Amino acid sequence: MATELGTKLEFMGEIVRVEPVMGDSVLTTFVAPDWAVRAAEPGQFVQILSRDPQSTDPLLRRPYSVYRTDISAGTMTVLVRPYGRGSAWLCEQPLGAVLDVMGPLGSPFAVRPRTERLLMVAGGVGAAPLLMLSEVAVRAGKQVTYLMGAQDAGTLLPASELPEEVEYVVATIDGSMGHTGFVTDLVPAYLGWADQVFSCGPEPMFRSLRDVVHRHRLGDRPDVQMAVERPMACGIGACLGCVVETRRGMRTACVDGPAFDMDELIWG
Amino acid sequence: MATELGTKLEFMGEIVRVEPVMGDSVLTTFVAPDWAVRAAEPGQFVQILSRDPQSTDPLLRRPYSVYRTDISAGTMTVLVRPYGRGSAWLCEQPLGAVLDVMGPLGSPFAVRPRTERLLMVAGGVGAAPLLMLSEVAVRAGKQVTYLMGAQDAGTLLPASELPEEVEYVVATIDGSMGHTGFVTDLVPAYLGWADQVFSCGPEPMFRSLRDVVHRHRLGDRPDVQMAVERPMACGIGACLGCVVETRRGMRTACVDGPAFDMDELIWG
Amino acid sequence: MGMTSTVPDVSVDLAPSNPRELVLRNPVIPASGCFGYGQEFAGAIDVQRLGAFVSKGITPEFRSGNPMLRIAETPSGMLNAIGLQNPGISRFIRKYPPMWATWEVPAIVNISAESVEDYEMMARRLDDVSGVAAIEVNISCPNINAGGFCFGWDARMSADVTRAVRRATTLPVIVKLSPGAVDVVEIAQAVEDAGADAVSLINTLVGMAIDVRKRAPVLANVTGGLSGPAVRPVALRMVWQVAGAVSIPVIGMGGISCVEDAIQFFMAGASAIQVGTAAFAQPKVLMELVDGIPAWLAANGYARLSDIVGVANPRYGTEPD
Amino acid sequence: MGMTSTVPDVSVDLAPSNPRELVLRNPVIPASGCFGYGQEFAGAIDVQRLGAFVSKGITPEFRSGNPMLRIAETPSGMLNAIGLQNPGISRFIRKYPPMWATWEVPAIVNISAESVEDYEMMARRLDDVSGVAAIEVNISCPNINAGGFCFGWDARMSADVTRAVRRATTLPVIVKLSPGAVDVVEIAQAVEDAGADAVSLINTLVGMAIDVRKRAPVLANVTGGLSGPAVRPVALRMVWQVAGAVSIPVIGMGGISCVEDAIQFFMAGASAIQVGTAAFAQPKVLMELVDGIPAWLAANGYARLSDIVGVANPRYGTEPD
Ligand SMILES: Cc1cc2nc3c(=O)[nH]c(=O)nc-3n(C[C@H](O)[C@H](O)[C@H](O)COP(=O)(O)OP(=O)(O)OC[C@H]3O[C@@H](n4cnc5c(N)ncnc54)[C@H](O)[C@@H]3O)c2cc1C
Ligand SMILES: Cc1cc2nc3c(=O)[nH]c(=O)nc-3n(C[C@H](O)[C@H](O)[C@H](O)COP(=O)(O)OP(=O)(O)OC[C@H]3O[C@@H](n4cnc5c(N)ncnc54)[C@H](O)[C@@H]3O)c2cc1C
Ligand SMILES: Cc1cc2nc3c(=O)[nH]c(=O)nc-3n(C[C@H](O)[C@H](O)[C@H](O)COP(=O)(O)O)c2cc1C
Ligand SMILES: Cc1cc2nc3c(=O)[nH]c(=O)nc-3n(C[C@H](O)[C@H](O)[C@H](O)COP(=O)(O)O)c2cc1C
Ligand code: FES
Ligand code: FES
Repeated sequence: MATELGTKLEFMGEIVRVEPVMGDSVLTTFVAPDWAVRAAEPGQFVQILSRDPQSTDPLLRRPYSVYRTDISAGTMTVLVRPYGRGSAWLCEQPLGAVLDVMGPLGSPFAVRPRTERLLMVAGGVGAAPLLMLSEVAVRAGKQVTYLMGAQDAGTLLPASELPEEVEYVVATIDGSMGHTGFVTDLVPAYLGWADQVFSCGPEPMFRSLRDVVHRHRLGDRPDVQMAVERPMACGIGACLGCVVETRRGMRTACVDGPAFDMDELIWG
Repeated sequence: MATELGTKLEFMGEIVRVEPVMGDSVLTTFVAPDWAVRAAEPGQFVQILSRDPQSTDPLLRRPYSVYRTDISAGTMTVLVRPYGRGSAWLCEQPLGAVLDVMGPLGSPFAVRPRTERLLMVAGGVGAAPLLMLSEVAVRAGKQVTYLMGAQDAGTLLPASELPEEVEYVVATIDGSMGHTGFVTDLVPAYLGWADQVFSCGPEPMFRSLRDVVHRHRLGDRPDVQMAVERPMACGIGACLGCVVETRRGMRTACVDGPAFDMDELIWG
Repeated sequence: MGMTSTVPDVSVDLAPSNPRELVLRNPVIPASGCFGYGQEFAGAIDVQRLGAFVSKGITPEFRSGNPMLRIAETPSGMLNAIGLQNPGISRFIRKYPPMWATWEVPAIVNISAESVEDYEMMARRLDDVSGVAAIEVNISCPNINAGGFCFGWDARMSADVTRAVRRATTLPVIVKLSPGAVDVVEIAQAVEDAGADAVSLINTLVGMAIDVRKRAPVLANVTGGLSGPAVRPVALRMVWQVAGAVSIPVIGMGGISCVEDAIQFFMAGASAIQVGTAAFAQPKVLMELVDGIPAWLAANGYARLSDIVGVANPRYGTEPD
Repeated sequence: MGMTSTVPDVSVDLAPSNPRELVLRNPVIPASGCFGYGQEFAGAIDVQRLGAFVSKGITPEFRSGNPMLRIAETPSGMLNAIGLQNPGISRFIRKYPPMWATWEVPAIVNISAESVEDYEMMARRLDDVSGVAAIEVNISCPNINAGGFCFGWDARMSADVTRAVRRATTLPVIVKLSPGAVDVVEIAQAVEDAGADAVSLINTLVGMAIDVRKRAPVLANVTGGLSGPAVRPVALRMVWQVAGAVSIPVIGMGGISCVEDAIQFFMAGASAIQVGTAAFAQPKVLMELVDGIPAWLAANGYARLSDIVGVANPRYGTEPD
C-alpha cells in the first residue's frame, strides 16, 4: 500500500519484492502512488529516507535511479548496492517494510525524437537508469545496444533483466564473461552505429568513456549523455549542494541532471 | 546465540521470544552468555543499545531491569513499555534480531538474611525487577506478597507470570480488577506483616508510598527499598550523570542503586 | 489548562515597532539557503501556507559559488559550503520579487556582503521593491576591511552593519546572528540598539570532515557550515540567552525537525522559527509544523502562541518579584 | 603504499620538550569526566591496554556537583551538567594516585579552578605525586575575578593560567581548550607561548534542552555541555586549525566513535585522541580503537602513526614550497 503524505512528492511505499542481483546488490520493489509511477521517466531518481524515522541519523535521504516501473502493479523498483550506512540499511529492509520515498525527481534522459539507435554504457549500479531507458526505447520500437562492465560475471546485470530485443554485450575485468577488460573498450565499435549514447557509472568510467569518444567519434556525433552522481541534500534544486560545473555555469544534478551532455561538462 | 565482544560486560544476544504483556508492553527474551545469566540478581539491570548500530542516534543505551533469567536456556528477559524512541525501537525488534547488551549492572536489592516476609509494591514496568525478586525469594523458601497497581486490568502483570506461592493483590484506577484506587492504598494492611518492602514504579507512587509508610509503620521497620529511575549514560559509575541525593551524599543510581533505602533518600 | 474549542491564534508580528510591520499568519519560516527562491519547493508543498520564507543569500554581485564537493553528511547534521551561489542583487531584483508580489506568503530577502557599504547599498536597492516583505541581514560574513574577521563576532561591527541597513530602508530588518561570537547576547543587544526590528539565530557552526581514503577534506572549501538536529542544543541555548536579554522579537532556528522541537524554541523565547536542513530530508516537516503547532497549542489548552513564548525562560519578559 | 609486514608503531610522546616526557604506547585516551578515576571501566575493558586516561576534573575543594537532572540525550549527542562533582584535591591525592602508581597505564589528572592561584596551587600539590603522569588544565571554567567570564575564551587569561601551572610543576602540562572562544588558534598559540607541553581540544559546547511537558529546562543547571558525534565536525575543524598553528602536540577529541573518526583527527594534525561520550554507549569502542588504529595503518601501508598525522592539513609541518 502507498500512503501519500499531504505533500506532492513524498509517499510511503510498502516493499513487495526484494531480489538479490549483481552479487551483493538487491532489487527492491515498493508500492507507489499512481501519479508517481506514471510520472517516472528513465534517468529520473527517487530519494529514499534510509533510516528509522525516529532516528535523525543518517539524516539525509539517498538518491536511487528508477530501475523499473510497473503501472499496472503500481510499483517502482530500485537497484541498491550496499555501500555505506544508508544503502546497507536499505538493503536490509525486509518484505513488508514501508519506505519513505520522495520523487520522481530530476530530468529524464533526453532522447531526441529522431534517434533510432541507442547505445548504453553501464558500470556497476549505473546499470539502473539505463535498464529503464532500454525498456522504454524498445517499447517505442527503437534499437538498443547495452554495454556493461563489471569485475566478474557475478556482478553483471543478468541478461534476463533486459528486453529480448536488446543487444547485450559485456566486459569483465577478470575475463569470466565477455570481453576481458573495461566496458569502454567495447565502445569504439558502436560509435558509428549509435545516434545517441547514454551512460551511467563511476567517475573513472566516465573519464575513460570521454577519452574513447573523443578519440573515435566523428565531430560531435553521437552525443553522449552521462548521468552523474553527486551527494544530494534536497533533491529539488533548493540547496545548491549537488552542482555540476558545465559550460553553462553551475547546474544542479538533481534538477538539471542527473544526465548532462558530455560536451557540456567541465572536467576538473 | 550470544556473542561476547572482547569486553567483559558487552555481548550480542539474539532475541528468541517476544510476548505482548500488560497492554502495549512486550517481554523480550534474548540469549546471553553464561556468566551474564548467572551473575544477574534481582534489582540489577542491563543497558541495551536501542538503535541500528550504524546510526549514532539515539546515542545512549537504555537501561532495563532484568525481569527473568533462565540459566538452562541461557537467556534473559526484559519487560519493555513503548514510550519514547529507544523503547519503541526495542519493542519493534523481531525474533531473530540481535541486541547489543551491557550488563548485568547495578546493585541487587538487599534482602537481609533473616528476612522471611517480602512485600512488593509495583507500578507499571516497575513490576519487572520485583518479578525476578519474587521468583528468587520463593525459591529460597520465603513468603512474598506482590502488590501491583495499574490503570486497568489489561495493564496489570498477569498472575500467571508470578510463582504460585506468591500472594498477588492488585489495584486498578478504573476498578476493572481488584481494589479501586492506588496500589499504595493496599500497603498499610501489610506493613505489620512484612520484614522488608521492595518497590519500583513511577515517582508519584514512590511519594505516596513514602507517605503511607511514614503514617503507618512502627519506628523504621519494615525498611523500604525503592528502585529509582534516572536517565543514564554510562551505567557503570563513570559519568556521575545518574546521581540520587541521599543522606550519604550524591550516589549513583547505576552502581550504588538503582535500589536505595527509602529513609536514606532526600526528597526534592 | 483544559481544552479550548477555538483554533489557537498563531499569528505573529515580527516587526512590532516598524510601521511597515511584518505580520505572519503562522510562525513557520523556511530558512535562508534551504528554500531556494521559494519556487523550488512548490512541487513538494503548499508554499502559500507558510508564515513566510527567506530567500537564498544575495550578494552585491553574481557569485558562482564554491567548487564541488559542497555538502557532506555528519552525525544528525550536515556541512555545507555552497559559497553563496546567487545571481547578484540586480538580476535577483529583476527575477524573483515580481513573482513573489503575486504570492500570498511574505518573502524575506537574506543579504550578505563583505563591507558595510555593500550591505547598505543592497538594503537601499531592496527598500521599495514590490514583493519583498523584509530583509534578513546575514552577518556571518568576513569583513574584508577587518582582515576577514566575521562581522557577527564583533559587537561594534555588527552594530555598524545594522545601522547602515536601518538607514537605507524602512523595511523590517532582521539581523541574523552568528553562533561563533564569544557572547551572542552582547551582539544581540548591539544590533537591537542599532535599530534591528528582530534578530534571528543561529546561523551554522563552522565544521569540517576529512575523507580518509583521499586523505583530504571532504569539502573543496575545507570548512563548511554545520546545521541540522546536531546543533539544536546550541541553538536553543543561544535563543534562550538572547530572548532573555532583548525586547525585539527573536526568530529561533537550528535543527528544528518536528513540532516538539519548535515548542522548545517558543518556550525558550522565540516568537517564530525557521527551518532549514530538516526540510531537505522531509519537505512535509514544514506542513506538519504549520498544522501541528496550533494543534499542539489546542491540545494543551493554549489560546494563542504568545502564551507559550518564553514560559521556560524566567529571564523572559517581566521579572517575577 | 602496499602492505607492511611489521606492526605499525603507534607510540607517541605528548611532551617532547619536557624532560619528564609523556610517552604513550598508543594514542587512545579516555577523556576527562567520561572515565571516572579509571577503575569504573575495569569491569568492562582492559584499562591497562589504553595509551593513557584522564581522570574526572578535580577542584581545590570537595564539590557535590549539580542537582538532578544532570544529563539529557540530544540528536547524536548528549548534554551534561555534572557540576564537577569530586572529592577535592586533598582527598583525591590520598585516594587515587596510590592505586594508579601500581598501574601500567599513565594517569593524567584534569584540574579545574576559578582563579589562577587555585590552578597553581593544585599543580604544585600534584607535582611530585607518584601515580600522576601529567596534568590536563581545563580552562573552560568561569574566572571569578573576571565576572565569571570563561578563562578559555580569553588569550591573556588562558596564558596566565598556563604560566602559573607551568611555574608550579615540572609534570607535562596539557592545556584543554574551550570551543567557545571566538578564535581557538589565538588561545592555542597563547598557551603554547606560556609553556604548555601540549593542547587538547575540544571541551563541550554549551547547549540546552527544554522539557515541553514541564515547560522548563531539562537540566537543573539549565545549560549543559554538548558532546558526542554531533560535535565532531566542529571539533575536527578546530583541531585542524590549531594543529596548523602550533608546534606542540595536539590531542584531538569530540565525538570520536570509531577508527575512521580517529583517523580523521590524526589526518587533521592530532598526535593522539581522547574519547568521551562514545565509550558511555559502547566501552568496547576503546578497545576497538587500540586494536583498530594499528590495523588501519597496516592495511593502508603505513609503518607508523606519525606518517598520517597532519597529512590532510597543508598548513601542518613544513610548508610546501
Ligand atoms: C542521481 C543518483 C542516482 C543514484 N542511483 C543509485 C542507484 O541506482 N543504486 C545505488 O546503489 N546507488 C545509487 N546512487 C548512490 C546512492 O545515492 C548513495 O550515494 C549510495 O548508496 C551510498 O550511500 P550510503 O548511505 O550507503 O553511503 P554513505 O555512508 O553516504 O557514503 C559513504 C561515503 O561515501 C561518500 N559518498 C557517498 N556518495 C558519494 C558521492 N556521490 N561522491 C562522493 N562521495 C560520496 C560519503 O560522503 C561517505 O563518506 C545514486 C546517486 C545519485 C546522486
Ligand atoms: C534502572 C532502570 C531500570 C529500568 N527498567 C525498565 C524496565 O524494566 N522497563 C521499561 O520499560 N523501562 C525501564 N526503564 C526506563 C527505560 O530505561 C527508558 O527510560 C524508557 O524505556 C524510555 O526510553 P525511550 O528511549 O523510549 O524514551 P526517551 O525518548 O529516551 O524518553 C522520552 C522522554 O522522556 C525523558 N526521560 C526518559 N527517561 C527519563 C527519566 N528516567 N526521568 C526523566 N525523564 C526521562 C527523556 O529525556 C525524553 O525527553 C528503566 C530505567 C532505569 C534507570
Ligand atoms: C545548504 C545551506 C545553505 C545555507 N545558506 C545560507 C545563506 O545563504 N544565508 C544564511 O543566512 N544562512 C544560510 N544557511 C543557514 C540556514 O539558514 C540556517 O541558519 C542553518 O542551516 C540552521 O538551521 P537548520 O539546522 O534548520 O538548517 C544555509 C544552510 C544550509 C544548510
Ligand atoms: C559527563 C561528562 C563529564 C565531563 N567532565 C569533564 C571534566 O570534568 N573536565 C573536562 O575537562 N572535561 C569534561 N568533559 C568533557 C570531555 O572530556 C570531552 O572534552 C567532551 O565530552 C568531548 O568529547 P566526546 O564527544 O568524545 O565526549 C566531560 C564530558 C562529559 C560527557
Ligand atoms: S540536492 Fe539540493 S540542489 Fe540538488
Ligand atoms: S550512568 Fe554514568 S554514573 Fe550512572
